[in-house]
Amino acid sequence: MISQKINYLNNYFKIAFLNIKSNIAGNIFALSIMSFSFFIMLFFMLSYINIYNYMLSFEKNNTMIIFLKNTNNKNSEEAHFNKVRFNRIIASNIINKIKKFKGVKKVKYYSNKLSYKFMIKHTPKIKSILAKIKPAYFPKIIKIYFNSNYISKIYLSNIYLRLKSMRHIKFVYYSKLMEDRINQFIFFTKIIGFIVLMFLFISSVFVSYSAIKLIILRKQNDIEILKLIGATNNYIKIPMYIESGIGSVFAFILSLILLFAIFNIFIYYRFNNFLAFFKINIIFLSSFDVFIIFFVALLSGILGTYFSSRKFF
Amino acid sequence: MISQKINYLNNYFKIAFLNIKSNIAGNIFALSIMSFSFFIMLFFMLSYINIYNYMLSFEKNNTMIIFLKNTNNKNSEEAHFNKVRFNRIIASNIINKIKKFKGVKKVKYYSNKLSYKFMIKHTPKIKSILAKIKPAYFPKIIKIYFNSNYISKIYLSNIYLRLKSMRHIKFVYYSKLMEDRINQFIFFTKIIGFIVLMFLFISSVFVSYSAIKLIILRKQNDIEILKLIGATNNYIKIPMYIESGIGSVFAFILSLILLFAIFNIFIYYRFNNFLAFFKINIIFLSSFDVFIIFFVALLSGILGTYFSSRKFF
Amino acid sequence: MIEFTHVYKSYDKNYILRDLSFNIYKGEFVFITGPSGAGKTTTMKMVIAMEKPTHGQINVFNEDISAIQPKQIPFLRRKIGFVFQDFKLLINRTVFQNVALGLEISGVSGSIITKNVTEILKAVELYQTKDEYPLSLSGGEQQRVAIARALVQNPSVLIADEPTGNLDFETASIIIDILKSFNNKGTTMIIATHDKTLIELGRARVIDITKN
Amino acid sequence: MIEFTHVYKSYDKNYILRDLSFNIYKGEFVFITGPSGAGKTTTMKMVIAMEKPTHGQINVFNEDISAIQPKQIPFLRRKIGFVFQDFKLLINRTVFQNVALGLEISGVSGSIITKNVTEILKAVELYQTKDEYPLSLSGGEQQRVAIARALVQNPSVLIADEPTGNLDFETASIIIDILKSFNNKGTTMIIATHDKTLIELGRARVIDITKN
Ligand SMILES: Nc1ncnc2c1ncn2[C@@H]1O[C@H](COP(=O)(O)OP(=O)(O)OP(=O)(O)O)[C@@H](O)[C@H]1O
Ligand SMILES: Nc1ncnc2c1ncn2[C@@H]1O[C@H](COP(=O)(O)OP(=O)(O)OP(=O)(O)O)[C@@H](O)[C@H]1O
Ligand SMILES: [Mg+2]
Ligand SMILES: [Mg+2]
Repeated sequence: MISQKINYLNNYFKIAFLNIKSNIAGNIFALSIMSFSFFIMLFFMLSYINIYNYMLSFEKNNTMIIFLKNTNNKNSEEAHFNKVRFNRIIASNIINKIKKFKGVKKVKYYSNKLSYKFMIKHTPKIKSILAKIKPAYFPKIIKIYFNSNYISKIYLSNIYLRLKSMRHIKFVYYSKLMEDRINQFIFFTKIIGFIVLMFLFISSVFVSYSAIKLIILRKQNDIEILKLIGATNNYIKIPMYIESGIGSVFAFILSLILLFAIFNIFIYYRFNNFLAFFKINIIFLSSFDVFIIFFVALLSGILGTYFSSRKFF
Repeated sequence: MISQKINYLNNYFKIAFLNIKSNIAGNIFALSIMSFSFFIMLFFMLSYINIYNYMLSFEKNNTMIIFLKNTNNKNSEEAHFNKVRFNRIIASNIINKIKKFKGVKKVKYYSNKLSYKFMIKHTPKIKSILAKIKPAYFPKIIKIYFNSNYISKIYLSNIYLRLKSMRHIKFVYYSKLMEDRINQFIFFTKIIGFIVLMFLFISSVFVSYSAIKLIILRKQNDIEILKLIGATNNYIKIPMYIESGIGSVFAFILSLILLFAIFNIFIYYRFNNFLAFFKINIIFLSSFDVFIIFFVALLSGILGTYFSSRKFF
Repeated sequence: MIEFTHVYKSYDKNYILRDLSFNIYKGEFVFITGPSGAGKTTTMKMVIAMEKPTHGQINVFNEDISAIQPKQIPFLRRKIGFVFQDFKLLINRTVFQNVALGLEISGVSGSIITKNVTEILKAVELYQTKDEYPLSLSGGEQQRVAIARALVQNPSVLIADEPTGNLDFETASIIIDILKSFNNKGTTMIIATHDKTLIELGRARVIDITKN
Repeated sequence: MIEFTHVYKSYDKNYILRDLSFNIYKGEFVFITGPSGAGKTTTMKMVIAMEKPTHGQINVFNEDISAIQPKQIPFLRRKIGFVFQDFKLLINRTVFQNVALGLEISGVSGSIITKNVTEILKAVELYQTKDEYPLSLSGGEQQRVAIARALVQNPSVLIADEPTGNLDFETASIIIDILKSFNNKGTTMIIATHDKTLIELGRARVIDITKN
C-alpha cells in the first residue's frame, strides 16, 4: 500500500510537470498574469508601508512643550543675574515634579536663548524674521519626552490637565489637534490598507481562478477521457494543485524580483533624495511583509484552483 | 461586389458575436484581465496626475518677498506718525519701480502690523510664540506675484539681482533652493510617469496579447477546420479584431466605472479631508486623460490581437 | 455478468432504446448490431455509467449500476476496457503514453508499465510508432492505439465500439484474432459493429438492439 | 483534372508514397484503396495543399499545386469538397451551422444558405437533428453531417475519406446513391475506402496506391 502511495505521489508530480510542459503557452500566460497581480499587491504593500511609516513618524513625535511665565523684566545687570538664577530654581522645581510622572522619559529645559536657537533651527522659512527678534522676547520652555508605549489620548490629556494647574506655567502645548487628526488618518490608512489588500487578494484569487479555469477548459477534453478510463478525482486534481502551487511560487518570486529591481533603480537614481526633501524616508518590505504576501499569493493560487476545479468534478 | 462586401461585413460581426457567445468563459476572463490591467493604468494615471498636480502647486507659488529696512525706532507719537508716512512713501516708490518690470502681475505691501497678522495666519504652529512679540518688531514686506508664464529660473534670478541692488531693501526671499529642487522633482516625476505609463502600456499589450492568444489557442482547432474548407485569413482575422475591439472598449468602460466608484467612495467618506490637511487636493482624471487611456487601451487590444494572431496565419 | 432488464433510454423525450433486455455471461464473445443511430454506443456507455438509463435496471458484476456511488465509478471503469468509436486519445501524449495511461491511473509501477505496453503495441503492430503523437497517425493506426489502451489493463470485460471501422480486411482480421485470444484467456468481449464481414469472421452471438 | 506524376511523400525520411502517378478526369468516379497506413489520406490531403509532396508534381485544375500562392489556397479549397476521416466538425456549432459554413465563407447570402442546407440535410436524412450539436450525434450521423457540408457547396470535385466507415450497409447505400447523383450532375468523385462492399456497390475505377 505504501509503495503504491509513493508511486501515486511520484506520478502526480510527473503529471504536473508533464502538464506544465505540454501547455507552456498557457502556463506562461497564467504565470505572467499571476505575477502581474502579485506585483500590484507587493507594490501596494510597499506603498502602504511607506505611507504608514511616514504617518507613524508624526505619531512618534511624543513630546509636550511647556511655556513658563516670564518674570518681570528689569534692565539692570544684577537683576538680570538674579532673574536667571530665580528662573532656574523655578524650572528645576517643575522639572522634578514632572520627572515623577509615570511614562516620562526625558525632560529638557530651554532658557530664552536656547529656545531662540531652537526656533531658528526648526523654522528655517522664517529664520530671517526671527533673527531680528531679541532672544529675551522668547519664552522659556520645558520639553517633555514620553515613553512611546505610554502615549494615548487619555494619558496625554491627563498630563496636560495636571501641568496646567501648576504655578509658573503659562501654557502647555502638545498639538492636540494635530495628534487627533493624525491618529484619525492613521486609522483610516489602516482601514484603507486593509480594504485595498482585501480587494487585491480577492482580485488575485479571481485572477488565478480564471487562469487555472482556462487551463482546465483547455484540458477539459483530456480530463473527460481520463475519467472515462477510470481516473479518480484525486488523480486529476492533485497534479493540478501541484501545478498551480508551483505556478504561484514562481509568479511570486518573479514579481518580488521585479519589485526589488524597480526599487533599486529608484534608489540608484537617488529619487529617494527628492522624497527625503519632503521628510519621506522610503523603506523596502521587511521579510515579514514579504512572507505575508507570499502566504496570500499561495493561498490565492490554491483557492483559485479549488474554485475553478470544483465545477468539473 | 458591393452587396457581397456588405454580406461579408455583416458576417464578420455575426461571427464575432457568435464567438463571444460561444466562449463566454474565455471572454469574461479576457475582459476581466484587460479591465484589471486598464484599471491599474487608470489608477496610476490618477495617482500620477494628483502627484504632479501637487508638485505643480509648489511651482505655481510664483511670488517673491521683499523685506524693507526698518527706519530708526523713535518712541514719540509724532515721530511714529511721521515714520509711518515716510515708510509709505518709500514703499510706494519701490512698488512703482517693481510694477514696471515685465511679468509682474500684482504687488502687495504689508506694513509691520499686516505682516504680523500674515505671520500669525500662516504659521499656526508657532502662533503662541508670535503672539508674544510686538508687531513693531515685524518687518515691512512687499510681496510680488508674477504671471505664471513668465516664471523661469533665469527670469527670477534676474529680478532678484535687480531688487537686491535697490535702496531701502534689506533682502529678497524667493526660496531659490526650493524652486530648484521642485523643478528637478517635477522633471523626474514627468520621466517616471512616462516610464510607468510605457511599462503599463507594454504590460497591457502583453495582457491582451496573452488573453487573445489563449482564446485563439482554444479556437485553433476551429480555425484549422475553417481554413481547410476554404476560409481566407481575413474571414478568420477580422471577426477576431472586432471581438477584441469590443472587448477592449468594454474592459475600458468597466475599469473606468470601477475607478470612478472608488474615487467617489473616497470622496464620500471624506478621506480627501485628511489629504487636504497635508495641503493635497485630489482631482479626478480630466476627459482628455480618460481619452488618452482609452486610446492606449484600444491600441493595446488591437496590437495584442495583431501579435497573437500573426503566428497562426 | 452484464444484465439489462427492461431498459429504456431517451434524450429530450425521444426514446432511442425501448424495453431492451439481454444477458451477457462471463467469458462470452458478443456482437451488438443495429443501423446508424440505433443506440449501440448509448447501450455500451450505460455499462460504464457514462449514461444513465431512463427506466430499467442494469447489473454489471452483479451490482446495480444506476445505484452506484460516484466514488465507485473509477474502479468499475478500471475493470472494463472501452474502445471508443472516436478513439478518445490524448493528442499531446505519445502513442506509448496513451497506452500506458490506463496502467498509470491504477498506480502500476513504471517497469511493469513499460513491459506490458511494449507487448501490446507489438501485438497491434504499432511498436515502431510508439513515440509518435496521435495526430500524425492514420485513422486505422489511431484505432489500434485505442484498442491497445483498452487491452493493456487486462480488463475482465472489453467493450469495443466499431473497432474496425477504419481498418482494411487484413488488419481487421489481426485485431479480431487478438480479441479472440484475450477472450480465450477469460476476457468477456462486447463488440458493436455493422460490418457483416466482421460478424462472419467473429462467429459469435449477435444482439441486434433494434429487435428487442 | 487531377494529375499525380511521380509523386513521393515522406515523413521524417520514411517514404510513405513512392513514385505515385495517376490521372483523374473530369466527371469520373474513382475509388482509392490500400491497407491501413498505406497513404490514402495523405494522397488526398496533397490535392487540397494540406500536405506537400516531397518530390514530383501534382496538377489540379491544370495548375501546379506545389507552386500555388498561399493566398490562392482558400479559393482552390472552395472548389473541392472534402469529407475528412475524422469528420472535423465544429463542436460548438449546430448541425445546420456546420453545414452552412462552406457557403458562409464564400459569402453566399442568408436565404440561399437556408434553402441549400435544408435540401442537403433532408437528402442525408438529418433534417430532424439540424439544431443538435455534433457531440450529441451518433458516429454515423456525424459522418453524414461531414458529407453534407462537403456537398452543399456543389463542388466540382468531391474527395471523401472513408465516408462510410461508421455506417451500416443501408445507410451507406443511401450515401453512395447521393454521391452517384452528384457525380451524374458533373461532380468528380474521389473516394478512399477499404470496404470491399462499397467498392462493389460503386462499380467504378479503383486506384490501389500500394500498387503504383
Ligand atoms: N448526448 C446526446 N444528446 C442527444 N441525443 C443523443 C446524445 N447521444 C446520442 N444521441 C442520439 O441518440 C441516437 C443513438 O446514438 P448512438 O450513438 O447510440 O447510435 P449508434 O447506434 O452508436 O450509431 P452509429 O452506428 O452511427 O454510431 C442518435 O440518434 C443520437 O443522435
Ligand atoms: N503528420 C504526420 N507525421 C508523421 N507521420 C505521418 C503523418 N501523417 C501520416 N503519417 C504516417 O503516414 C502513414 C500514412 O498515413 P495515412 O493517414 O495517409 O494512411 P491511410 O492510408 O489514410 O490509412 P487509414 O486507412 O488507416 O486511414 C501512416 O503510417 C502515418 O503514421
Ligand atoms: Mg455509435
Ligand atoms: Mg486515412
